Amino acid sequence: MSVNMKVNIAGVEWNNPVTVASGTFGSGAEYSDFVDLNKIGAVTTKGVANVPWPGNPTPRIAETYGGMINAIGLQNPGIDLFVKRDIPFLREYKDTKIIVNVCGKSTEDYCEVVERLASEDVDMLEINISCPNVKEGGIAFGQDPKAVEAITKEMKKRAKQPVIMKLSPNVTNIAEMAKAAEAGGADALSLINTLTGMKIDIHRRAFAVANKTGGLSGPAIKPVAVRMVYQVAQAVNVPIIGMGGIMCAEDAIEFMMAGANAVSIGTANFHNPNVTLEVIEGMKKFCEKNGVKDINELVGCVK
Amino acid sequence: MSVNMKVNIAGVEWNNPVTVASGTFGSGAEYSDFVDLNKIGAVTTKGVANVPWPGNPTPRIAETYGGMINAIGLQNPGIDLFVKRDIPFLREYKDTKIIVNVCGKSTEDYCEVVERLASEDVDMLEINISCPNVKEGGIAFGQDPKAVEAITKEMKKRAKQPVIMKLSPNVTNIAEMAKAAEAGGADALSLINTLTGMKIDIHRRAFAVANKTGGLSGPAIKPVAVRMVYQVAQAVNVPIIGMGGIMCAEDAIEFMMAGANAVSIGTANFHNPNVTLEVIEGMKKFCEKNGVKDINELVGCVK
Amino acid sequence: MSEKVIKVVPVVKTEKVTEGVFSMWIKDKDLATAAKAGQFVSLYCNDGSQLLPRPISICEIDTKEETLRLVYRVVGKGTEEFSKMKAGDEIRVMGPLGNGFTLEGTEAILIGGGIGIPPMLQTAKSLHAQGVKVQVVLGYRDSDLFLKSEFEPYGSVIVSTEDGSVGTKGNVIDAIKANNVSGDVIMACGPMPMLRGIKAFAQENSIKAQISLEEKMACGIGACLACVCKSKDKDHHTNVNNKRICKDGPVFYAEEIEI
Amino acid sequence: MSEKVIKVVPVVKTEKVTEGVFSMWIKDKDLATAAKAGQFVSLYCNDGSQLLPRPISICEIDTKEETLRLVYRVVGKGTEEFSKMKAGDEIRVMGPLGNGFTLEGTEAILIGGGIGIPPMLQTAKSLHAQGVKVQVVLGYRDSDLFLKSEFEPYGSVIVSTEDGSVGTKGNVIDAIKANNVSGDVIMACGPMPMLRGIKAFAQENSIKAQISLEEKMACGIGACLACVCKSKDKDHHTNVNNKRICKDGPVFYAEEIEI
Repeated sequence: MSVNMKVNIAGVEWNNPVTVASGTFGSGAEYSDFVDLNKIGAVTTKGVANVPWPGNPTPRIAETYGGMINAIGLQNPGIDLFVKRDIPFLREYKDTKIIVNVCGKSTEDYCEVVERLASEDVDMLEINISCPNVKEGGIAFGQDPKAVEAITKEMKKRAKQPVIMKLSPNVTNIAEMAKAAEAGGADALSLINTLTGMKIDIHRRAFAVANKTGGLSGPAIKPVAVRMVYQVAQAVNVPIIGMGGIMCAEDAIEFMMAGANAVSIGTANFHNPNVTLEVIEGMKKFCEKNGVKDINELVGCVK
Repeated sequence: MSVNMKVNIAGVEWNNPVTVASGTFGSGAEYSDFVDLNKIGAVTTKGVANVPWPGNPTPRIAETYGGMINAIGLQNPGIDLFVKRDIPFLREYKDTKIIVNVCGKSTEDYCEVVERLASEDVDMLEINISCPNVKEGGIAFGQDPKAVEAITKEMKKRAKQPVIMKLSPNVTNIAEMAKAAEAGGADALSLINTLTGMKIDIHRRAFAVANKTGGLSGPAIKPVAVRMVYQVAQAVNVPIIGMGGIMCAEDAIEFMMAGANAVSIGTANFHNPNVTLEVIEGMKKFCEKNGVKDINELVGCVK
Repeated sequence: MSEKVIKVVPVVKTEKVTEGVFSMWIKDKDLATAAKAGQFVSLYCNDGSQLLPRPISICEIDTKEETLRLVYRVVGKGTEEFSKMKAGDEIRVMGPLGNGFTLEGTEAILIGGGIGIPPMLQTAKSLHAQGVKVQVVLGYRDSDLFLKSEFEPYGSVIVSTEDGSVGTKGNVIDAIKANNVSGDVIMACGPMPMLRGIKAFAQENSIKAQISLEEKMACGIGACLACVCKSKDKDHHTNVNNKRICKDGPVFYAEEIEI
Repeated sequence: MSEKVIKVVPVVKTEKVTEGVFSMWIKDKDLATAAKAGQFVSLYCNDGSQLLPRPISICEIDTKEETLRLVYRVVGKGTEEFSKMKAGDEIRVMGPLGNGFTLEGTEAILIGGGIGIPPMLQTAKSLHAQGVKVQVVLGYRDSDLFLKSEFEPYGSVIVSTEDGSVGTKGNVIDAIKANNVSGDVIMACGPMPMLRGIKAFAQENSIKAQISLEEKMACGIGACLACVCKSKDKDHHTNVNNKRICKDGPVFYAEEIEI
């Protein structure tokens, strides 16, 4: 049986519904030793700002039970080097869509990057208003519906590509944030970013990551992510890219059944650099085995 | 070296800082086959309401990666049977404090139970304003600071025992909720209750628990719990009972270093019915090994 | 109650029973001495991602060898882990749990369906040993009649298969009717539709029926209230018509419960 | 770069080196052929609660036997799991990772401290093999001089101990001074205070120094930016004076980095 794996996310057709979570995959170069990037639906890049960011002090990560905490602090080369180096590298992979993750410390920062990308050959923009690890910007934008709507509007005014707003799970009401982004004109939503967490090294009597808190990711948090994807799918009409702890094809299918139109794989890349291709293959096999002719049939099928 | 393990929580002296998370331990009877209840600092009972509650349909639980989801729905025998049967049973264990967890669907429900307990021989009350699995009451009270303050005040007006307010982690700003409870007169706080989660059985295309969503617990969520205990410890001056994924003595120590004055063990009881005593013993050994003469020295030592 | 233990015990033998179904013999004097037909044990996984114990019914009890035989189907990562264990490995186990079948009657009809078949084996042995006439009815999907021959020393055995390849085509009730099986007590374990059918059959024919239920469990000892079933009478624990399968069951008289 | 592999490989031998320190030999042609002194591999745990790979330095490379020897200290659940593995087990490994030591100089001073000692063994072998004079300086806590004798075939070996029980009392720099060790290049691995001391010593004495760093890692291949160190020059990846230890290191010239 042939299975249609193509998905259309806000007018952009991906060859399959799998991308990578921003920050876990760089701009793909390092993983290209293991993975044929042409086979991934889309590559979502590490967040890029208007200027280079040095990120946080080390240690920047800590392992936790079934997951990890990170507080990289969005170290990135800034849009100039990114445009010169990373976009041409990724564009070589003709079958794969490019989603550029955009970060900033102020609305102006975000605007600058989005404007700069307007003339670049990339397919979608993902706006990171939910990073828990930078003092200004990031999550502060993502925890207030009015701020979410306002920044979404600013992005949409300037963007030439479809805009994906990436939502923070560290909120009382995720549906409210999703509706605010939709009201601001978001073309799609991605969720969840990491949950704010902390680990203490009891022997050193110190925080395990230098930033004190960090973002918790991995299969440990998958149930929270699936719940939020479900709640958002009930609340809005824009496509959803679901993520949070996907380790295998079954996990990806679970997100789609909860309402995600596509999925991102993050922490699992650290556990298995080949995981993206294994998930794509596994999803296809699941469809074949269960008589699913089009992967899109699964989207939101559990209500 | 002799280690002082006693802690004083809002005027009540526990022999050690370990209790159990409400709902994981019944009223202790079932676990008394494995554990000498006299050795636990305090037993926190399953939530009790003014009348018997039948709880939710089954399946009520599902295992998740490094944790579990539950949606029991606070099945409980109501305060009458509880007072007649469970309190006398627990009081037999003279060394152990009794914390009665109180649940309700309305402020009046809570008030009725607290008033009923005023004349009973129990040591503390824990007010569950954070259960994600009942439609009315529960978490709705726990996600709005004004509601938290108001219900805390009502409890304090009626309670004859110290009042512990149990906070929900499903909020944007946990410190704000803690301050609201403190403003309402709470004698202590306990956190975290479970994170709202969901699991889908992709083969049956159905929710894994009948209630659709349930409360995620277990070591998977420990980093979120430690972070929130730390944030609350920075924000308020009342004692904190920390919980969320404690599996071993090291985990318990981590919570205390983050700012908890005592800890609760929940899901781990399902993995190992002897875990409470093992944690108490392990905490004592940690203190001996590290020259800690009084366990209270550890509280909030990492800042 | 006080007979429950939790301990790490040796695995003395493992065996593949049929595709996806495995046998494990564990050795422990306390467990083997206390266990009764129809009870279960909780097995704990080694892998840290799976914290909850797996309730597994007891298939056979050998008090002389001090072993329990557990037969289970691989349905997830936990049972898959068990299926890879070998003689000489150790496993953490809690048990025996719940109440078994009440060994009663003079002509018993023992019914097992699918992975509900294993606990009926010890039940057949125990009833046979106390002189009850044992009539076994086993429901299978197809001609893969796992464990069937092991019942034969203890009584008559008839089967139903969904595909009709062996015995009566259909379900266990069809087989009972086709073979005019009669008796004064039914003991059964299997999937819920089968148990519903048995409850109805028992009522129609005024036969006492004991049925064994299953549900997702967490604690396994009656504390967490995950594995309840609806009961006709108020339960003594919560007073709300909810029996705890792990503690008040897993075996109930059919008329006690609503299924 | 394209020499990196990820695969499940056999463990051919394991050994306890000393209290809390273990050796593991893994066999794989690709790994053994590609590996260089000072590189590391990522080992993956079986237990599902631990997802991140453990970076372990390469202690010895045997191209004839196609094995790598990994020597590591048990510091948590992951390394504890490795320490319980036996010959015949399999382990998932990615490598070789990072850049090793540049084999240069005519009179090399090789310095290892604590669990930084293992990677210096292959470095000693490789330098010796290409005719460089090897002078090994090992820093220990006490008289537990693990691996010391294994260095002796490749050059002179002196030690420092914190408790003064053997060799020079103090640290490796004390031992170098006490023994008037001189050379034209230093290669070192060990705890950060030792590396700081070596950087200062090398500058004072105008000796070129290569030092191997460690930091908590996630991906191990330069993508996640967890394991950075401050660098003197702008790094080519992010242009912000942050070198990636896993990819640009773990070995750096001391003057390149700020420690």
